[in-house]
Amino acid sequence: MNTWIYIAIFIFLSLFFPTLLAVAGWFLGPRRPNPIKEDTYECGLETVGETWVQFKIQYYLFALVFLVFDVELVFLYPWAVAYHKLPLYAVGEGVLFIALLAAALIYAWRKGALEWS
Amino acid sequence: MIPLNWYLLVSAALFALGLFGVLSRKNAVAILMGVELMLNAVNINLLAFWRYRAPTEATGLAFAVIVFAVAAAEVAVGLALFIAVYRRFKSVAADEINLLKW
Amino acid sequence: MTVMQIVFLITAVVTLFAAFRVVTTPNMVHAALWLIVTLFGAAVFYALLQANFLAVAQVVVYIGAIAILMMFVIMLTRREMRDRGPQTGKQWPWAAVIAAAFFGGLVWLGQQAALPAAPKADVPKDSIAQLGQALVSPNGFVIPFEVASVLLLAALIGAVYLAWTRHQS
Amino acid sequence: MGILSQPVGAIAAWLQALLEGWGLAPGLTKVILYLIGAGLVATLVQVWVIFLIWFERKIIGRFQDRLGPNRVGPYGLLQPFADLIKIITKEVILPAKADKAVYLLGPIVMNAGVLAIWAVIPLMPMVGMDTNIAALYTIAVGAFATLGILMSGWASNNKFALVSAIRTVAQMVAYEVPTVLALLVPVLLAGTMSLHGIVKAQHVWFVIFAPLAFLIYFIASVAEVGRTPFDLLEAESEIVAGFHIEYSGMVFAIFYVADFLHAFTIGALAAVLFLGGWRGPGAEAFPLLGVVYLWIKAFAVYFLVVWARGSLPRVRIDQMMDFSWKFLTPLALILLVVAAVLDHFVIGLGVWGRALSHLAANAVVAWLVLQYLEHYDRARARQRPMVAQPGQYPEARPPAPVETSPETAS
Repeated sequence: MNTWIYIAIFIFLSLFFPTLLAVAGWFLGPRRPNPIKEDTYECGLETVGETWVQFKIQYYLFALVFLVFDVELVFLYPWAVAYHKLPLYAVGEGVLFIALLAAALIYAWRKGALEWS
Repeated sequence: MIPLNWYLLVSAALFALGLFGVLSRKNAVAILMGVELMLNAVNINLLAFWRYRAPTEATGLAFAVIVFAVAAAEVAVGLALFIAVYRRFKSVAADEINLLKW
Repeated sequence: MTVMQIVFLITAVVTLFAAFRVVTTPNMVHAALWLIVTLFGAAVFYALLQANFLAVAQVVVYIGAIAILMMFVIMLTRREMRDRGPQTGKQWPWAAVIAAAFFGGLVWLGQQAALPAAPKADVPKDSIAQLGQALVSPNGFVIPFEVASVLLLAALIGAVYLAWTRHQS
Repeated sequence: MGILSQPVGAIAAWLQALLEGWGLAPGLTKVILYLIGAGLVATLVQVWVIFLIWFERKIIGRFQDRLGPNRVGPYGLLQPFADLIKIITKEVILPAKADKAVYLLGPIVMNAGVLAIWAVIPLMPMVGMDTNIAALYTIAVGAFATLGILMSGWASNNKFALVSAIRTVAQMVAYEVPTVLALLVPVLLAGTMSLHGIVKAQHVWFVIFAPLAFLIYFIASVAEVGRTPFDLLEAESEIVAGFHIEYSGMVFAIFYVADFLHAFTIGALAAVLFLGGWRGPGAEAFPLLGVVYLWIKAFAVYFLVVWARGSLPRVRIDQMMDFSWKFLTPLALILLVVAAVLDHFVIGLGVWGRALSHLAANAVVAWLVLQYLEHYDRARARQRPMVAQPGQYPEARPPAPVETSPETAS
């Protein structure tokens, strides 16, 4: 439990420091707002329409492959920690797991999901 | 020490909120968020029982990790479905997608 | 009332409030951000339960990947930044009734069982190594372990197939 | 327990006795001690950034044949303070269309995601929290940095900011996969996720066990931070300045600080995971030396990052994505399998035997990869010759006749 207390304190502090900076900037800096200054910055042009967001499907696919990898890696970490206590066939099971992961990567690659354009 | 039923209460409340989200939301992504809440409630429940009943075995942990995998698979396929639906109907509002309704 | 209990209550209040905002806020990106708060609250619960590995894995998987993926999809499937109109269907009172009834039923069920007030034993120091061994031991979870991998592979194939059409690009 | 062999332990024990002497409960004393410890580490690291900014500007200046800052103070050492004073007196502009709360939370979350990594870094023997999930914790905390970027990009309500944020996040998640995979190798070799345990297991530095994993970890981390050559998120010519266009004053400075801190943090992490952390002659007996060793190693890696920034051009986004998904990730998978299978057979060989067999395996993998790359390159060259073949391109058109307008003609 002690580690978590320390980590909680540390996370609290690491949120606190930047907040302090922001608050300092807020109070020490001048505040003279005007509509032009607060407008959306676009190299002097006025923005057209809403911040129209219609992204390429590509971004979703990258995030998707990432999600699958991330979850599988969560499985692999306990395996790696227990590694020295495992018999050879258990290591083989881990390798099979990695092979399935590689299969996922190869599928996404072949399908063209990893191409940018 | 925290009694076990506190955890159960919180997870029940979380599950009920997730259920409410699933039943009441229009946007399909929001419905999926409700499902995520329910899955998390289940995981809190699993780990609470693991901690109080069998902390020396890894069973509860293994269960929870597998719930992670299921949640990830569900999100991946669910969101892909929404994207496919969005492409077809230009909307992800669950009540507007009613081709199969009648 | 010990310190642990106070921490628990604060976490519970924050988590449930965030969960409430997830299901009620009309702005979808805000809903996703509140979802992240809820997920982080769940990670704190795992930490309180001394499931250290699960607490961190929760952050890695849910906040690092699932929430990001959801925000991507929200931004992908919407033409405007802000949502117009209510995001809750007309059926919401019924949904509230059902959810409340469900919650009541769960609470009632919880009252019936004799639940331990304190854990039987401490979590062993090497619980992660134990988990690792259990995941690959034939007497443990080797089948779910490999099936999880196959499941994720299938999910990836399905999702890529659904979302990706060549003529789109 | 002498002050030299256990400096922190001795001071902590003295403080604890002092505080308990004032009649505080032991639990509260512990919390206060933790607060002091965490506060010291966090402040030290945050203040260290001031030096890093000066160092990087100076070094980059030298790389570009300039002097770098040299006006304020000796060698320009006080330049960052001048910048600090300047930026503190700048206005913090809140864009009218921004989502105010998320807009302000974004940089804070991002900075916290970088700073919180230091909670688990073992600064010297016995210092820095020893937790059995530390390695994964560093990844988990990194998720918040990603989140902060997405939050600030979205909340700015600016097209460029949003596009940049989405791009950055795609880049960060792409390079997180090789990072996590490369991180698995030291975890596997040490058999623990505790960073203290990993340092203790490095009788021989893991960089000798797994040079390729170190390289992957280093490259992928640099890309995750978004340093040159992977700094597409702030490609000035394409997307104005990146996800922080709408930020100004001190709130912008938070991003700036987080950037430098992140670069140094990956240096520290690489030092801990692969370069032996606080290990060095005499570090066990005099833990304070351990901090010095760790700092030197972290600084060396940081210098590599700056060096890359000074010498490499920016890559294209499709090249960058391909590099992660099609090169680093498969290679990291192969290395993981090689390490896992090999270590099972060589574990009995003693430290150096094990290290050298891993090194040999790495060399074989590296050779095979180079062969494959060469083969791939040749195949591509055959498909698409670099020299234009006759008839490959249409005849160059003759230059269009210069039209003379009647005004100039007359």
